[in-house]
Amino acid sequence: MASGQTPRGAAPGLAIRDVGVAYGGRPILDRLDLDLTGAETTVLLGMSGVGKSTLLRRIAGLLDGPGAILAHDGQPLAGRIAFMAQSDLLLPWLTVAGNVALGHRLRGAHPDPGRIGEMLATVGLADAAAKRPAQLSGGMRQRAALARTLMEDRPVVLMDEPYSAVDALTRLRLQDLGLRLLAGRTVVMVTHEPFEAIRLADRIVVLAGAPARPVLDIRPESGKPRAPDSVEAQTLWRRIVEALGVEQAA
Amino acid sequence: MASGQTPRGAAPGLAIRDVGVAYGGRPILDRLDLDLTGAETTVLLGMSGVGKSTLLRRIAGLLDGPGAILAHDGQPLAGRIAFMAQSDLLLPWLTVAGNVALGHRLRGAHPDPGRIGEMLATVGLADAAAKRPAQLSGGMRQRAALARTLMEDRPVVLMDEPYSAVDALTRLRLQDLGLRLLAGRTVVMVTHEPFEAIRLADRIVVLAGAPARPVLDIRPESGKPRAPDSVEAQTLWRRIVEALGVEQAA
Amino acid sequence: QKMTVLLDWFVNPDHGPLYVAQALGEFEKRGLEVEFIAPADPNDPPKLVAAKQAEIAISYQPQLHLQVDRGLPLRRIGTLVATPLNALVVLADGPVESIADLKGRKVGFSVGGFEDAMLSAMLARHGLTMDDIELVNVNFSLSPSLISGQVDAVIGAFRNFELNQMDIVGRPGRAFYVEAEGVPAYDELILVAHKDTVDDPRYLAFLDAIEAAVQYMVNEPEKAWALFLQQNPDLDDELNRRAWADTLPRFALRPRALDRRRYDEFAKFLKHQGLIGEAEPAEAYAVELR
Amino acid sequence: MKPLASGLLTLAVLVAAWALYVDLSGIEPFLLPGPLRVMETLVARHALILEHLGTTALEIVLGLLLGTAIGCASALLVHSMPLVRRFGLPVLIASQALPVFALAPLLVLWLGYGIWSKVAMATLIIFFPVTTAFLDGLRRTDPGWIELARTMDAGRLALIWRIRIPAALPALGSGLRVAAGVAPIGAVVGEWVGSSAGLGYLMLHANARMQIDLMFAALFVLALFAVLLWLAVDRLLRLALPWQPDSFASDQGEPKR
Amino acid sequence: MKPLASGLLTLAVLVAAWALYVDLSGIEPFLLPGPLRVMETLVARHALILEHLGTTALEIVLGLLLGTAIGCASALLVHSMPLVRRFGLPVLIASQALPVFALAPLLVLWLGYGIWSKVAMATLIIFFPVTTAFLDGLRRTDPGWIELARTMDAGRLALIWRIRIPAALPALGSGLRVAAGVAPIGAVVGEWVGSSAGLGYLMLHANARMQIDLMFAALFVLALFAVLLWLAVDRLLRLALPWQPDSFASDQGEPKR
Ligand SMILES: Nc1ncnc2c1ncn2[C@@H]1O[C@H](COP(=O)(O)OP(=O)(O)OP(=O)(O)O)[C@@H](O)[C@H]1O
Ligand SMILES: Nc1ncnc2c1ncn2[C@@H]1O[C@H](COP(=O)(O)OP(=O)(O)OP(=O)(O)O)[C@@H](O)[C@H]1O
Ligand SMILES: [Mg+2]
Ligand SMILES: [Mg+2]
Repeated sequence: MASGQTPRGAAPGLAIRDVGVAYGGRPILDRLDLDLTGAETTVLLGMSGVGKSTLLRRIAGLLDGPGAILAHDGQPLAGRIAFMAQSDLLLPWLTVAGNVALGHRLRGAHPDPGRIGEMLATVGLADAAAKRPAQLSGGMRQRAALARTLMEDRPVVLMDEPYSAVDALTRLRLQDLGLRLLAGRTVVMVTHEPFEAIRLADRIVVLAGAPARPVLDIRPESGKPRAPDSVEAQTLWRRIVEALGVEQAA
Repeated sequence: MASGQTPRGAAPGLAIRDVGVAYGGRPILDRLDLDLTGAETTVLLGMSGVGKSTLLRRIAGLLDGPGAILAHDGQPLAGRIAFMAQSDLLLPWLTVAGNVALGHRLRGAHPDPGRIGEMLATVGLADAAAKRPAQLSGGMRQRAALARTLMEDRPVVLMDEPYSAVDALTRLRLQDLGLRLLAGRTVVMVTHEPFEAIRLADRIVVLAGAPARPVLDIRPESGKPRAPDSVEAQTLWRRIVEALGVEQAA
Repeated sequence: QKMTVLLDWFVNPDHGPLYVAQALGEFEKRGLEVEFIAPADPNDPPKLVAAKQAEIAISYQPQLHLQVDRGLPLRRIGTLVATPLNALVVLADGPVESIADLKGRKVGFSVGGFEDAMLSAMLARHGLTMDDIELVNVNFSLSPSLISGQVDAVIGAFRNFELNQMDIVGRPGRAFYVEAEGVPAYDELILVAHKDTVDDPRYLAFLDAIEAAVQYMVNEPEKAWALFLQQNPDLDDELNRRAWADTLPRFALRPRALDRRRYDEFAKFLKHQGLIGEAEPAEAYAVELR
Repeated sequence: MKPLASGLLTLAVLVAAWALYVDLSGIEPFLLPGPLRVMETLVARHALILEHLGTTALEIVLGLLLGTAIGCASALLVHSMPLVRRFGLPVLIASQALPVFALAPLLVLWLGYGIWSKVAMATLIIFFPVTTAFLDGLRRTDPGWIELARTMDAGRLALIWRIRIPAALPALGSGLRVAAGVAPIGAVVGEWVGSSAGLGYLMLHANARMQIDLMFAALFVLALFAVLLWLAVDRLLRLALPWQPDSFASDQGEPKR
Repeated sequence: MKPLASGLLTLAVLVAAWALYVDLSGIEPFLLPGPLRVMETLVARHALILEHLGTTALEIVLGLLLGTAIGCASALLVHSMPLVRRFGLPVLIASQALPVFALAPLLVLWLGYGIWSKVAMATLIIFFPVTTAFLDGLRRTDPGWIELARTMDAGRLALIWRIRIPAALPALGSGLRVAAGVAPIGAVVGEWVGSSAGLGYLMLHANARMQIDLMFAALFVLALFAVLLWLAVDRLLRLALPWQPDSFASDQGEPKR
């Protein structure tokens, strides 16, 4: 999949219908409705603790609660989602290569070692393939988790702050990598960096309030990737930061 | 310490002398010399995996190796350093408040509950004081770790990517909090965000190569905090990103 | 023909005739191939014979009464030691000179199942009841508990062993023999088999071999001891030598012979003590092989 | 109500399986009596059995408490003092190899025939899983937490008390579950040291008298007690360690949420 | 060389402590003989003792292997099948309450007089800590990993095999350390079942015949074997779980680096 723009199976849109999640009686999400267009990258932003990760985990099918997550094509979503959690969740007993191969192994498949090597090389971990997670730096761990997610090659990809622990240059490089490898897939990505959203998003959604609601939902007009110094980018930036600050009443 | 600009004891400068760290024979740091002025904020940047965290841990006395870390005032450093690691290291059995009080408890002191509450409020976790770490979002965990570090009230403060997991607005707010609470202390902070460095640093050091060496070491002229849209900031940004890309030979 | 014989306990001079017969080739002569197995728990062998896991078990006459009473299909087919070995033992230099002196004292026992019955019979002769003494189960340390003063007397000690043991460590004991203190005489060690198999001709051959061995032992005590040691080299010590000498006169010279009255009387005794429900006639417990 | 009903059902099924085995195998009742006979004896002799259970239960509880205390203390000592580790650890391990018959005369000499010699034997059996598991937990503390504590100038004691011990509590819990499982047999073995009461004594006595039904009735009660004790300890441990993930909490193999 | 010397030193100190106690307390030699007498007996009877050690060592190894296998299997079954958990867990716990004298005739009936009835008894004692510790480990898997595996469409088996089991290995290791500690006594207890050889048999025999020197000589050998076995298992486990933090690895209480 080094060049792999076409995921196996077309990327479905997602219908988030009337979804709720509560922890100990406190609703984090409540009757949330959102339609995500297929093959688009939606970037989620919001204040820390607003419920972004909760929404992503709900979409991934990891949380119970009222409402439903449906694919627009009517097929079940199971087996079509790759999920990169906010913490790296690397397995300490596996090497980096073993961690990247995990999905295949879990499905009883034999991953192509060449492809693992390629994937590690693209995230800059070619030298670290045989290392254990404990021997990695924070950014290296995140990149290993990213490689594992991309290795999954799924039409729907959910990523929770995938580039937060790497330096600015590596971040740009990984963003480009994502643009290339995730093109044609339905991507939902959480980020805290407005310029990252501006650079990568087909659609930007800012959540605010408790329970969380979209307070900003825009599709930038120009094509991506977008440079941070255009007028459009500056305007988007201001609107995002403004929306982040909204304290919405339930 | 709500207003607390003056740490107990003057903030010493640090002399990093001939320091080396190697993992399994691979040198990450080698014969590194660096002098950090007292009461200044030095911001470290560098490619992921270059050795920033390693340097910070070496300064904190957590790694062995050749060379020495000395305080300019000739006094031992032990007991004068607060360290915020890259991973939050919250103790899962303690509540957020318990985690923030940890340093005092470990020293057999009784932390002032009022001060804990204040500190939690400043990082926006007033409501989460009684929660366990497992019930927090990623950004909330990071803020709890930050509160714990600030609670330590030490003249030397080492922070490894302290604001990486929070949204842009919260980040600004926390940076301002840091400026206020850490003024007059010797701060060494790792970040991946050049604008954060520009905004907060008295001195910016970019590490590169293997073993890592400073490839950029500058003191911005204007006073902090610096806005990201000044000409100086833009120049600094370009120099930092350029330095990040340097592949320095040993 | 193979046969498995379960001993009652670890190999010791009580088992002399078995090993001497083996050494003399008396089993072989009669076409038997006999294997001895020593258990860790003397309660197991009769059960295993009753479950047909072995042909013959060495057991004790009092136990046999209890076992038959509980419905175990067992019969005594031969006798190994024809007198009681059990005794009540106190320290020779201790304060207990007669059983009457036990009043208010501690008596140790190692659970065998009928110590209290014997004890209460012995006490009764001296006007005491079980309430006048304190019974303590000392399990693994019969003579140590007596020597170290933890108890004032022990019941269940074997006169051919424990007395010698105590003598050897310099704390000689005094024995009150159960059959002299009101307990009917009984056969200490007997051979039991499943009641449905008592006609097995191998048993007769087996007992013939034992008889031959006992005769040899009586005639040639020194040689017999050497043969026994040859098979059990680790028993070559002072204690076993003494025990051998003390046990020799007690082996049944006619192992097949059955004293019916002994069984009748002992059954009555146990019934009287409340340990068995019915005192059956001797035929219910023992057979005489012909 | 719900767990009680479910517990009774479980019991019923297991007893039925036992009855079935006895029936189908035709095993001799003096080797393994059927549940009906055992239950009859249990009912007929319940006063006797309960009285002996009281003694044994006391020994179990004392042994468990002492074993836990000694286990925790020895794990802490072995962990924190290299000298103790060197000389103490072999002693702890060797202590497990001591059979009751070798120890019995010594225990009686030191502690007499009262309850304490039995409790000592039970404790000896119970403390070892506690020590080993707790020691393992203490060894495995996340090095990051240790480092954090060191930057906070934690003293040796504070480090152990506030970091290593809480971090090792789940492992200790694991050891306590083993200890709760072996505590009943520990008490029974303790009663071999020499006793005149307790279920172990009762069983030994019944066995010698060929009262196999009574022995199994006592054994049934002991086993039931063992299961209840274990479940109680398990429940307590879950309550005591709320931050600990537990896939049984949902009563399903895999968490649904 | 270094660990050997240090081991011998430890042994010397412990034996010296034993000699000192015997000397100072003036304890009767038929209760606890001094090391000198025991060593004399050990030398004089070494052929006998070594022969019986051979039997016991075989039982220990077989019991440990079987106990580990059965312990792992039962933990997996109990963990993954709610039905087994309901009916099997109580059986496992109850099994620990069975005293050897109740079981011995049954084991002989089922397995004969050979080594297997003894191994079965030893296994019964050894498997429980393995089961409990492993089960605990399986219960405690980080829920994040489980979730990750679920998004990767892991089958039930793959989830257990590739996530839960490796994550539970440190806990299993803890159980194996307990098992290694109790394996020797397990084998000795096993020798109560239809016994005719082994150190347990030898000791019981010697004890019954007041050959206390011989009993303690055999006991000394057994204890030494137990310590060596434990240390070997501990070393193996450290090697097998390299990703596991271990504060003993540096042979210091607290890591210096
Ligand atoms: N325990 C360890 N064992 C072996 N190698 C290690 C260990 N810790 C770190 N390293 C290696 O040391 C190098 C520097 O790591 P360090 O954590 O200092 O990087 P960093 O600059 O902080 O990176 P990041 O920005 O990703 O956090 C990395 O290449 C890493 O693989
Ligand atoms: N297991 C849990 N139990 C209780 N509360 C929880 C739990 N997980 C999350 N929460 C709460 O739910 C809210 C939303 O959490 P979530 O992780 O979705 O935030 P987020 O938007 O991803 O924040 P961040 O940007 O900091 O990662 C938070 O207030 C948090 O305290
Ligand atoms: Mg989040
Ligand atoms: Mg780092």
